[in-house]
Amino acid sequence: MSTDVSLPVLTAKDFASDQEIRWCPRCGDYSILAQVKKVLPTLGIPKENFVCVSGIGCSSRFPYYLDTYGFHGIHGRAPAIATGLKIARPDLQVWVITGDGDGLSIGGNHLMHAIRRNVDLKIILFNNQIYGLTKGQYSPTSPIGKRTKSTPFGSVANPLSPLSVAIGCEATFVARSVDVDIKHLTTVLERAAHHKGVAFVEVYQDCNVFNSGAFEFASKKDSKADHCIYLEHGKPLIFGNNRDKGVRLGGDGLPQVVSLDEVAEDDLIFHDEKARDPSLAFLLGRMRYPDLPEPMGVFRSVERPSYDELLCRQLEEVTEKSGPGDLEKLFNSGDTWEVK
Amino acid sequence: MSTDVSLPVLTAKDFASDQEIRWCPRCGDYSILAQVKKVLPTLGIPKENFVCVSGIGCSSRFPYYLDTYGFHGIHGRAPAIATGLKIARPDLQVWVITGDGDGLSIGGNHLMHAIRRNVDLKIILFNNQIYGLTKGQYSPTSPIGKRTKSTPFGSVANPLSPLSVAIGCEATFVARSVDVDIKHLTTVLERAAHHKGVAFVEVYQDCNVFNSGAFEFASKKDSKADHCIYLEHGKPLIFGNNRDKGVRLGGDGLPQVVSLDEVAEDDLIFHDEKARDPSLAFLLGRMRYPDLPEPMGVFRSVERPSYDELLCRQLEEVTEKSGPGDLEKLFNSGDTWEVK
Amino acid sequence: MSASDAAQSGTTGVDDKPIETLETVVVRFCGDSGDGMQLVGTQFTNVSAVFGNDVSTLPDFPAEIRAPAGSLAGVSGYQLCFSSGEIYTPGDAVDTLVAMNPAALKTNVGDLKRGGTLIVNEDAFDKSSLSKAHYDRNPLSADNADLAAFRKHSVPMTRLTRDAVDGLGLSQREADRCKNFFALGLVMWLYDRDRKPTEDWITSKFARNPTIAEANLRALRAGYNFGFSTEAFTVHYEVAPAELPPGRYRKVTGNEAVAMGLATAAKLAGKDLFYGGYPITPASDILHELSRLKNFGVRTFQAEDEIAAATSIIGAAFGGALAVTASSGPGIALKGEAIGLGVMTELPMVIVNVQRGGPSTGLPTKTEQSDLYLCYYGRNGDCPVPIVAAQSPADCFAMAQEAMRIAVEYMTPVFLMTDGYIANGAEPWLIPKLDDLKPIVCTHPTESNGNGDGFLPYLRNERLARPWAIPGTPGLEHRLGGLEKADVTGNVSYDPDNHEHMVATRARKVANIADSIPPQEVNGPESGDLLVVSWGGTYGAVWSAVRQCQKRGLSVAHCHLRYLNPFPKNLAEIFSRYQQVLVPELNTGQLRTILRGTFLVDAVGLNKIKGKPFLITEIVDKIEEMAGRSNS
Amino acid sequence: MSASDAAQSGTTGVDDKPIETLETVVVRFCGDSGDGMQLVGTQFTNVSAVFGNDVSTLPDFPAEIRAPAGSLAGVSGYQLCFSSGEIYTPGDAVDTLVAMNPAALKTNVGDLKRGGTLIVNEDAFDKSSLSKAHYDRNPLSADNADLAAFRKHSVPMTRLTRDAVDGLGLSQREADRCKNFFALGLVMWLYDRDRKPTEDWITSKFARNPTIAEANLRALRAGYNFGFSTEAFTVHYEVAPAELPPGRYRKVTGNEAVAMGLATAAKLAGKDLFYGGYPITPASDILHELSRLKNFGVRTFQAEDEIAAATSIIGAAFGGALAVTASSGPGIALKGEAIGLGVMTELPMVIVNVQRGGPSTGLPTKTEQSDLYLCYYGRNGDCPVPIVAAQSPADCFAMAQEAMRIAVEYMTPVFLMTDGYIANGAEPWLIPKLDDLKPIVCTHPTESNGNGDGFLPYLRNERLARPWAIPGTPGLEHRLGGLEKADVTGNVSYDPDNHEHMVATRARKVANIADSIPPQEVNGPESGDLLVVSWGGTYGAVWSAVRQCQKRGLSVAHCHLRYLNPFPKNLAEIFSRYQQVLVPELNTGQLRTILRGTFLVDAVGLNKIKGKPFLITEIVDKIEEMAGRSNS
Ligand SMILES: Cc1ncc(C[n+]2csc(CCOP(=O)(O)OP(=O)(O)O)c2C)c(N)n1
Ligand SMILES: Cc1ncc(C[n+]2csc(CCOP(=O)(O)OP(=O)(O)O)c2C)c(N)n1
Ligand code: SF4
Ligand code: SF4
Ligand SMILES: [Mg+2]
Ligand SMILES: [Mg+2]
Repeated sequence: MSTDVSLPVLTAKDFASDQEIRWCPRCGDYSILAQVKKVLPTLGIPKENFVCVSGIGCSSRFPYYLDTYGFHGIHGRAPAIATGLKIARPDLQVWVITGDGDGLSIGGNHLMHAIRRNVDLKIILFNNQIYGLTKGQYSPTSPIGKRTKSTPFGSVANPLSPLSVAIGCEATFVARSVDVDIKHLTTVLERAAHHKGVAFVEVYQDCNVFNSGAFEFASKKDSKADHCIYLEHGKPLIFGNNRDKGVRLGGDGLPQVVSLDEVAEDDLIFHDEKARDPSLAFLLGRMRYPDLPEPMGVFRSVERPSYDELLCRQLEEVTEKSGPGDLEKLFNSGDTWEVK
Repeated sequence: MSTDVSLPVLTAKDFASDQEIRWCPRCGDYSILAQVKKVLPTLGIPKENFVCVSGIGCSSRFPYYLDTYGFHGIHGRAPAIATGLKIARPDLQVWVITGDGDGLSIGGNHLMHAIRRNVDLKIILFNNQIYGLTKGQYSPTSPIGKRTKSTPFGSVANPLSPLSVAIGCEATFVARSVDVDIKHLTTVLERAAHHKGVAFVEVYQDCNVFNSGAFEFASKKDSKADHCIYLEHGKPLIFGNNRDKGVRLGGDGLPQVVSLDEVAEDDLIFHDEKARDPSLAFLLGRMRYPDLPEPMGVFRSVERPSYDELLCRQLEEVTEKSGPGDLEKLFNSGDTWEVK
Repeated sequence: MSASDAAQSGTTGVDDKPIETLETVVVRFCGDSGDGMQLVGTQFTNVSAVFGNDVSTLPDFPAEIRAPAGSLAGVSGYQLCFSSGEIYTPGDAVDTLVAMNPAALKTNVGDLKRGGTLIVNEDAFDKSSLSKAHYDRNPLSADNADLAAFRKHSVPMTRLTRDAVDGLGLSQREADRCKNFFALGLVMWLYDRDRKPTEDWITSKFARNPTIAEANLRALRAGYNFGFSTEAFTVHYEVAPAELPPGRYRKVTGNEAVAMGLATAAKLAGKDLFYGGYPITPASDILHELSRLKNFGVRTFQAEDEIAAATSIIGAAFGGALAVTASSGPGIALKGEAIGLGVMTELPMVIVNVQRGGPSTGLPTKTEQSDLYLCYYGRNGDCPVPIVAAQSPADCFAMAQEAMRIAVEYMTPVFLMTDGYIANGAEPWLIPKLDDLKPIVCTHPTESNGNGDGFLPYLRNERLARPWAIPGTPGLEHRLGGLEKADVTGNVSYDPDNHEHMVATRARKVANIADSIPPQEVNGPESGDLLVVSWGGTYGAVWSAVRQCQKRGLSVAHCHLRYLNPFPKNLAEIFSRYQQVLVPELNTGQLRTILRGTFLVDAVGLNKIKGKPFLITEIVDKIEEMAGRSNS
Repeated sequence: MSASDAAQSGTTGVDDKPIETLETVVVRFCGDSGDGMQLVGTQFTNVSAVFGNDVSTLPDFPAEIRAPAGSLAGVSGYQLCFSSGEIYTPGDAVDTLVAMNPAALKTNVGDLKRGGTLIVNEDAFDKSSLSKAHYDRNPLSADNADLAAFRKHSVPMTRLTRDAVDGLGLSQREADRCKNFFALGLVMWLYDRDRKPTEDWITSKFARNPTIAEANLRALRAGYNFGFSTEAFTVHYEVAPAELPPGRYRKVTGNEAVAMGLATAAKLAGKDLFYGGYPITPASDILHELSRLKNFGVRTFQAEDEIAAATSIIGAAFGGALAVTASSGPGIALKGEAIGLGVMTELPMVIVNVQRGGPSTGLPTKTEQSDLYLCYYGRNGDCPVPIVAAQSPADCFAMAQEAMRIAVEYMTPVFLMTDGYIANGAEPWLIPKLDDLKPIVCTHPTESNGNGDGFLPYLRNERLARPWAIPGTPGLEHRLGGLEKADVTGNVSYDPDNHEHMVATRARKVANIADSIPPQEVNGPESGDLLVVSWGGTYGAVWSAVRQCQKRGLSVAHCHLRYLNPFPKNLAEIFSRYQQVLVPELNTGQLRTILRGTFLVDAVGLNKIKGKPFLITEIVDKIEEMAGRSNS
C-alpha cells in the first residue's frame, strides 16, 4: 500500500494576491492573468516553488497580482534576473513576464541570450504593439506608419517579429496566442509550463487605451477562424470557419492558401513542431495576417538539455572526478613554504 | 562635350593610416583590413565621406588602421553610434566593425535594432568564436563544450548563429565569407558596400592566439570547396572540388546532399537571394559544416527603403506640407496674451 | 458676463452677488483619472493667464495609466495658483478644492485651508464609491464634523449636467463625461473668469462632433449659472491682472520649454538638431515635442534603450549635429559609460535629466532633486561634466540654450537638470524675439591645423577646446575613441605623463567655463545672518520664503545656483559674507555635501524627500529658526 | 649550489666570488611580449618566497595581446622586490634590470638606479630591432655615455642559449624561446637563489615534452654558470629570509585572493556562491579563478554584458545564493541602475570593482583609484551602498569575506574595491586555517513574522535589516521590486511620508554598519603635525613612506582606511588630533573631497594619475614638505 503524499489541491484563487489590480478597464492583461492563475495550480508544483519575474511596463506589474514569490525588476532585465535565479535555484519554476518594449526594445539582448542558452524559463511576452506604461509611444512591434506620441507623422522603423527573433535565437519552444482566446491561451500556457528549457510565448494583448483593437482579427469570435490557423502537431494546415481552406508550400518554397475543394489534405503543409531544424517553424512564423492566415499555437517544441541542467551536471561531474572542494587544499595549492 | 569631373583615383594605399598595426602576427584581421582597403577606393566615394565605427575588441581597433574618419566606440555600442551618425549625416557611407563578443554579446540588442530598422550601414562582424582582446573567454558563437579561460570544463551554453539572428531580425542583406579567402571576401564586401540599407556580413576570422584553426574547414585551399557551397543568385546549389555534389530539398523540407551523378541539376535548390520571404535564406543559414556543406556568399539581398531615407523623406514631406519651421510662430502657438 | 450670455444659458437677472478682490488664489481640481481634471485645470490656467494673472501650476497624475475607477490610487489632481502679484509656486495650501468623488476628497482635503471652499459632486458619494475610497460613512452627511472647518458645497453635478445636456441625444455615459465642464463653469463664476476662451476652445476642439461640443458648452454654462443663481454661493471673487513685464506671453511647461530651447539653440548655431532618446516618465514629453518639429530639421530617434540613445548622440555629434538626449533617474544611470566616452572624445552634446523620485524605479511620477550626485560623479575615472540647472518651467528655455552653448564652445557633454515639478508645471513665458537671443558660435575647420603634419584633432584653442572637424571634410580624416588620447595628435597613448596631463586638461577645460558664465547674484543684504542656497526647481518656493522673511525683517539673502559645475567664480567670496548657510533640497543633501567639500562651508540642510515640492512655509519656518537663533 | 649541480651543467670549480649581504633588492625582467618575462618573473618570485623572503611584485603587460615583435608597445615587464625585512611595495627603483631587446631597454632603463646592474641580451641589438625601438644608434656601443651610470653587462644570451641546447634537435625558434631561462639563471646566480624549485617546475611543466624540459633546464643552468664563471660578474649577493610571522605561506595575487575569499565566505556562511560576470581587464581573472571551483558548488555565469551580470546576481540573491559580480570602470558604470535595484530590494550581494585607468575605456591595463566617486555616488536617487577596499593582494582575502559579511548581515549590496595593481600584484600570504576565520551568520526565515497578517518582508531587525526569505519556503510568498516599498509590508507605496522614511531608513541602515567594524587604527604618534590618510592599493607605498619619515623623526602618522562607507566611528576624532591631513591618491582627489565634505577637514592631496602606483619617495617628499613646513 502506498501512502498518499499528494499535494494539497490548489485553485486559481490561491494564486490571487491581496493587491488591488491597477490595469485600465478592459486591458487585455486581465485575461492573461486569469489564465495564468488557472494554469499554475494544475502543474503539481507547490505554490512556494513558483517565481514570477518581470521588467517594467503595464504588463510587468503582473507579479504583484500573483500570490507566488515575485520580482518586479527594472526595465528590460527580467530574463537576466530570472537566469541568475534559475541557475542558483534550479528547483524553482521561473516565469518571466515582459512586454514588447520591455522584452524587445531595451531588453532584447537579455531575451535573446536567455533563449539561446535555453535556460529553463517560461517567458510570456505581452505584445500590445505599444508602450503602455509611458502612455503611448511606438514599440519595436508597431507597424510602419503607426502614429503615436513619438511618431506623430508615422513610424519609419520596420518592426520585429517576436517569433522570428526567438526562432533566430535557437528557441526550443515557441508559441503564440491571444489574450481573450481563453481556451487557446490556457492550452498554450500549459504547454509552455511543461516544456523543459526555455519556453517563449507571444501573447497578442489589447491595450485598450493606447492601441485599442490592434488584434481584432485574431480575437473576434465570429471571424478569427478565417484569419488564423490553429496549429496542431502532425496535422495539416487547415483553417476557416468551415475548415474549407488549407495552406500548402508553393513552388517558390512559400506558403499559399488553397481551397480544400481543389487540393487534397495530403498536399498541405503538415505541422511538425518537433522538427530538429527550425526552418519550417520560421516559415510559419512569417505568415502574417492579412496576407495569409496567421498561425496560432505551438510553432516549435524540441528537446535539448537546458543551460541550468547542463551546469548542474557539470558541477556534479567535476565533484565526482575531483572530490568535493576542500578549501584548505585550495589555499595550499601551488608553491607553499613554511616560516618557523 | 561633357567636362570630366571624376574623382581622383584612389588606391588601397590611400586608405592606410599612419598608425602601427597592433594585432598578433598571423591574426585574421590583417587580411580583412587588406580587403577593405582594396574595396573602398573602388566605390567612387570621396575618402572623406567614409566613416568607420567600431566597438571594443581586437577587431574593433580596425578604424585606427584606415585613413578615413573613424570612431573607436565603447564595447557593443558601435551600431548605435553609427545609427546616430547616419541619421544625422545620410550623405556619409558608414561602416561598422564588430566582433562576436562586441556585436553579439554585449551589443546584441543594438545590432538587432540597427538591422531591423534597416539603417544604411555596412556591418562587418569578425567572428573568431572567442574574446580576443580580453585574452580568451568563450563568446556567444563558441561551440558547446569549448574549453576557455572562463569555461575550464567546457561551455554549457548553446551558441548563436549570427546569420540566423540577422535574418530573424529582418535583415535586407546578409552574407558570409572567410578572412583568408581573399577574392571571395572582396566580392562580398563590394556587394555589401553597394547595398542600400543595412548590410550584415559575418567573416570567419582566425584568432591565431586563442582559437587557432577554428575555420580551417573553410580556409584550406585544397579542401574548402568540399566543405563549402559558394552561393550564386539564380544558380543551383552545387559544390565539391569537382563540382559533383549538390543540395536539394528533402521531403522533410530540409536540405540534403546528393550526387550530381544521380540527381539532375534542376532538382537542386536554386539560390534566390532576392526572395521576398527570408525563409529560404534562413534555411541556408542553418546548413553547417560538418553536417552539410556550409554556404558562403550572399544569402539575402532585397530592397527596402532604409530608415535614414524614410526619415529624410518624412522631414521633406512635413516641410512641404507645413512650410519650413518658423520658431517665432512656434513660440506664439496656442493661447497667448499681451501684457502692456 | 453679458446679459445675452445669461439669456443663452437660460437664466435671468443680473449677477448682483457681492464680489471681493483677492491677490492670490489657489484652486485644485481633483477627481478620478477618467474625470478630465487635467483638462479643466489647464483650461482654468489658460483663462487666467490670458486674463493677465501670473500663474503657476502643479499637475499630479496617478502612477497608473488608469487605475480602477473610484480608487484612491486613481485620483488625478491639478492645482493652480493665479495672482495679481508675482508668484513663484503653485501655492502651499488650497483656497478652493473641487472634489469629483470620495477618493478625491479623501486624498486632497488635507491640503485645503481652514475656511476654504470645498465643492464636491455629491452624486458621486454612493455606497460603492465610498467603499472604494475606504470611507465607512458618507463624509458629506450633515453630522460629520471633519469637514466643518470648510465652506462646503455639495452640488449634484452629475444630475445637473445630465439635465443641462438633456435633449441632445447623448448616452448617459457621454452626458456624464461633461460634468468636468460643469465644475469648471462653477469655479469660473466663483472667480469671475471670462468663459469665452474656453468656449472657443470647446468649439474648435470638438468641431467634428458638434453635439459633444454643444453638450460641453451647456455643462460649462450650467455650472457657471449654478453659482450665479443658487443661494449656496453668497459671494464671489476677482483677482486683478498682474503687473508682468510688458510683451506677449504664453503658458509653457518645463518640458515644452526645453524642447523649444533646444530647437532655438540649433537655429542660433545654424545647425540641425539631433535628439536620441528613450521614453521615460517624466522626460518623454521632450521627445514628443521634438518629434513634431520635423519641418525645423529636427531629427528624433527613439532608440532601443538609453545606452543606444546616448551613444547615438555621440555618433550624431561626431557627424556635426547639435546632439541631445533626455531621460530620468534609471535612464541617466544607464548613460554613464556613454557620457564618459563623450568626455574622452570631447564632443559637444547635452544630456537633459528630468529628475524623479529615486532610488531605482522609485516614484516615477513624483519630483525630487536626488540625481545631482549621479550627474556630478556617476562615471568611471576622473570624468568631469559641466552641469546647469533650470529654476522654473520658463527658465528651461534659457538654460537649454545655455547648455548647448557651453557644449559647443567647450567641446564637452553638458548636463541640463530639471525635475518632474518644473517639467510638468507651467508658468507664463514672455515670448522672446529671436533677434534678442545670444547667438551660439559654432565652427567646423575646413583646413588642417597641422603645418603639414596632418590634422591634429586635439590641438586646443585658448579655452582648451579642441576643433570640431566633421566627416565629409577632405584632409581632416581622424579617429576618435575611448582610449586615452595623446594631446594634440589624438593618437592612442599609454604614456603616463600624457595621461596625467589629459586628466588635468579635461578638468581645467571644465573649470574654464566659469569664465563664460555670469557671476552669482544674491538677492538680499550683502552680508548677514543667513544665506539660503538653492538650485533647480525649488527656486520659487525658496525665493518666496526668503522674500517673506526679508519683509519680516530677518537678515537673510538668497543665492540660487543655475550653474552647478563649475560654480560661479565669486561663490566662495559670497559664502564668506554670511554667518550661516542653509541649503534646502528635495534630497538628503547632495548640493550641501558638494558645497561642503568644495568650499569647506558648514552648510546646514533642509531636506524634504516626499516626492513633492517644498511648501513656502516649510522653508520660512527653517529660516526663522536659523536667522532667529543667530540673533539671540 | 652543490658540486654535483655544477658538474651537471658542465662547469667546474667552486663559486669563490665574494658574496655581499643585502636587505632589499628590486629586480625587473623586461623584454618582448613573446619573450616569457612574466614567466621568469613569477619563477624568481616563487623561489624567493619559498626561500623565506618577503616579496612584492608588479607585472606590467602591454595593452596589446601581441604587439608587433620588438616594438615599444610590445614590451612586457615584471618587477619584484624581495627582502629580509618587511616590504610593502615592489620597490621604487630597480637594482637589477634585465632587458631582452632594445625596446625593453628603452622603455625601462629610466627606472634603474644609478649604479644599478643592467643585463642586456646583446644579440637582440640588431639593426631592425634598434629601429623598431626608435634607436638611431646602438645604445650598447662603448662610446655611449647614456648607460655609463650603470654596471652594464652585455651578454650574448641568444647565442649562449643556442649553444647550451645544441644537440637536442630543436629548431632555432624553439632554441631561442629558452633564452628567458638563461636570463633567469644568470640573475639567480647573482642573488644566490636556489634553482631547485624552478628546475622541478620545468620538469613537471614540460613532462610531456622532455626535450623542451631539458632545453630549458640547460638554458637555466647555462645562465647560472655564466655568472659563476665569467669575469664580468665580480660579486654576487645574498638576501636573508625575512622574519615573517610563522606559518605556511604561499604567494597570492589580489584577484586570486578575492576569488578564494569569496569561496571561503560562502563556506563560512554555509551557502553556495553565485558569480555573474562579464570579462574585462583587470577583473577577468576573478571569473577565471571561480570558474574552476565547480566542485566547491560555485556557479559562474558569464553573462551577455555587465547589466545582465549585475541583474543575474540580484536574481540569485533573491533565490538565496551568496551573489557576487566583479568588473572594472566601464562595466561598473553600466551596473549602476541594477545596483540601485539591489538597494531598493535590500538583497545581499557583493560588487567587486577592480579599478583601472579612466575615464571611458581609458588605460585598461593600468592601475588607478578613480572609481571611488562612482561607487559612492553613481546611482540615481539617494542610494547609499557600503564600500570596503582591500589594501594589498593578500588583504583581498579578508576584505572579500568582510564585504560578504556586511552584505548578509545588513541585507545590502556592498562594494569591494581593489585595483589593477593589487589585482595582478602578488605577495606572500599566510595561509589561514578555516577554523580561525570568523563565521558568517546567515539565516532564512521559515515562518511568517506577520502575526497572521501574512509575511512582512520589510519588517526589520535591530540592525534595520529585513528578513531574507527565499522562494521555496511555504507561506512566505512575497514580491520585491524597484518601486518604493512601504516599510514593514513591502507593498508598493506612493505615500510621501513612507518615502521619506524609507530613504532615511536605508541611509541609517548603512550608517549602522559602523557598529560592526573595528575602530580606525593609526600608526604613529597619537597626535602631531601630519596625518596621512590613504585607502586601497596605495597602502604599501604610503606606509613605507610614513615609516621612513617617522624614522627620520618627523611627526607623522598613518591612517589607512579599509572601510570607506560608512567610515569608522572614531575618524572625526582622529582628524582633530593632527594639524594637517594629507591624502595621497591615484586620482584627482576623490577620497579627499569626500572627507572634506563629511568632516570639513582641510585635507591636502597628493595626486598621481599616471596609471602607475606611487613611488615611496614621491610620498616621502610630500610628507617632508608638509611636516617640515608646519614645524618652521
Ligand atoms: C531604464 C528605464 N527606461 C525607461 C523606463 C520607462 N518605461 C517604463 S515601461 C516602458 C515601456 C513599456 O512598454 P512595454 O514593455 O511594451 O509594456 P506595456 O506597458 O505596453 O505593457 C518604458 C519605456 C524605465 N522605467 N526604465
Ligand atoms: C563595458 C565593457 N565591458 C567589457 C569590456 C572588456 N572587453 C573588451 S573587448 C571584449 C570582448 C572582445 O571580444 P570580441 O568582440 O569577440 O572581439 P575580438 O577581440 O575577438 O576581436 C571585452 C569583454 C570593455 N572594454 N567594456
Ligand atoms: S495602458 Fe494599455 S496596456 Fe497599460 S494597463 Fe492600460 S490598457 Fe493595459
Ligand atoms: S588575440 Fe586573436 S583576434 Fe586578437 S589580435 Fe591576437 S590573433 Fe587577432
Ligand atoms: Mg507594450
Ligand atoms: Mg571575437
